[in-house]
Amino acid sequence: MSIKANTRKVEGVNIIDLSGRITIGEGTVILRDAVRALQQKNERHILLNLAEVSYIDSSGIGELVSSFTTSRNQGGKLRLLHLTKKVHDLLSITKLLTVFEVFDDEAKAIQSFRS
Amino acid sequence: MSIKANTRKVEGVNIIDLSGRITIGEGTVILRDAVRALQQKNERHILLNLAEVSYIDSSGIGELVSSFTTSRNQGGKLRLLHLTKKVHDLLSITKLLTVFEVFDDEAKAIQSFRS
Amino acid sequence: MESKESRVELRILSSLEYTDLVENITGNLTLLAGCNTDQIYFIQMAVREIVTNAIQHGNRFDINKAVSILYEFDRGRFEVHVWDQGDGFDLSHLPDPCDPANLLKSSGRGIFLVRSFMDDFSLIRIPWRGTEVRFVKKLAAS
Amino acid sequence: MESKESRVELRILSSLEYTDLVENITGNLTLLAGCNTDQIYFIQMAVREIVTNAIQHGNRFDINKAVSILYEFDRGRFEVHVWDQGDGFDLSHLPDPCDPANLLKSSGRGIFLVRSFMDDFSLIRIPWRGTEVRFVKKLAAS
Ligand SMILES: Nc1ncnc2c1ncn2[C@@H]1O[C@H](COP(=O)(O)OP(=O)(O)O)[C@@H](O)[C@H]1O
Ligand SMILES: Nc1ncnc2c1ncn2[C@@H]1O[C@H](COP(=O)(O)OP(=O)(O)O)[C@@H](O)[C@H]1O
Repeated sequence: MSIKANTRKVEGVNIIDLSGRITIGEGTVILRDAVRALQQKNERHILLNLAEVSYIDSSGIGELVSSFTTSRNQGGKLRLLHLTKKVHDLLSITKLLTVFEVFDDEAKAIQSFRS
Repeated sequence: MSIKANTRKVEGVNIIDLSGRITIGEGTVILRDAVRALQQKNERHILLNLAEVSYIDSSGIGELVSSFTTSRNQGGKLRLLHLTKKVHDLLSITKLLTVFEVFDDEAKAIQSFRS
Repeated sequence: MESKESRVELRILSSLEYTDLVENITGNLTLLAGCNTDQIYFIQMAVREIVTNAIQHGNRFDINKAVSILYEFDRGRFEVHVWDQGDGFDLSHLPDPCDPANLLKSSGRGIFLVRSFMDDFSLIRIPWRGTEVRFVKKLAAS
Repeated sequence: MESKESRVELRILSSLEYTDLVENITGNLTLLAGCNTDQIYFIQMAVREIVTNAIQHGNRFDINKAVSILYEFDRGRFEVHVWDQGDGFDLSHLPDPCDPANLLKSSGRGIFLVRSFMDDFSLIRIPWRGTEVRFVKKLAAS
């Protein structure tokens, strides 16, 4: 039922492929740990691939926001890739699409970190 | 979740292929109706194929027994084919294997009605 | 889930429409308790039989009467209590369904099966309130 | 199931271990109520958020306190009541998570989402007993 996070690096960008459910408890902890692991290595370009995220609750949304702000506070960038309809709708209704930079295309997302 | 009953006739024997769950309510009613439909047409050789019966509760077992006795009271024969392990164990523990004639082989079951 | 005890209570109205739901919930809880496939099957069957009895014999399908089910479990045991608001019955007077004289009866096997598959079974009449049936399945510490 | 009302009550202890179970049960009940896929998703989410709040903010994870969930539904509506044994809170004082000042907060979106997706939402403090949150999803007569 829960979440998996795999990190890979493509052209200097750290992509965390998330799959499963980002919910209170284990789900948010795994996301946080994956992001922190990168931040501790001073990796500043993080792309969260949410293509395989089937469900996110309000705590999961909160965790996306914390990841974003801790990243920004370190002078880094955290962006989102491949929102499912459900996740898109939740970020839209909570006005977070105005906060996150969101991409549908991995190559374009990677490119965006260059500028 | 519930049960299906299909009747076919092979060499004078009416085979009712049951599939699903024979449980209190709909499940037992469908079994009863299928058996009665044959009894009303004066069909006296009935073989219940339980191969696809995934679950039976105490009411379902009771319905098998009623079908057996109403059949016998009309001078007919009702036999069982292809018990799953679960159904076999339940009939064993309730001592009903001493009541029912049970077959593993359809041809042999059909043949048994000849004698 | 650790070895501390879990507890879930469920209350339904006296209609057989809820038996599949109760079976599903029981299935979820047995999984949570770490039961194996056989244990799940036996516990689901036991709950189904006893809840059916509570609806049918205890509350006589009176939709204004409730059936309550309490599940208590840890890694070592799965315990179930079922209450109805009926008058109860006397376990010691139940006919033995395996007695040759009863073999061809079309009912009377539910409690026998539950007692066969569960490790403990008891019945308490609670004056003016109803009947409680309790049973336990021991789970081998695996 | 006919259009008469169904009612199921569930009681759990104050631990997040039960949230998946509650979600499953909610799923079963929404199916029983004839909800469509979207309705099931929204109702499951609403129950999950409110039950999580009851465990977390209401009972503060005190395993000796219970969370009760009452489901009442027919073909026209799916209604849920959630009780905890905590002190409650004041809905009118909740910050708006969509206010630019709050957009970067890491919490405070649960009740907002539930209110967005449900047709009715209310909160009652029951003195000395706890808090009741109630919400309703209307089901189009399909
Ligand atoms: N909850 C109950 N309240 C009252 N009587 C009960 C209850 N459960 C069982 N009984 C009695 O015990 C009998 C045996 O029950 P059971 O073994 O389950 O078989 P069945 O339900 O097929 O009769 C029932 O016929 C009924 O008389
Ligand atoms: N059952 C409850 N008992 C007490 N306070 C609650 C309860 N539910 C919610 N609250 C309060 O309302 C606030 C907002 O809840 P919510 O919108 O779900 O966001 P979050 O749970 O992320 O804080 C909580 O932070 C808490 O202070």
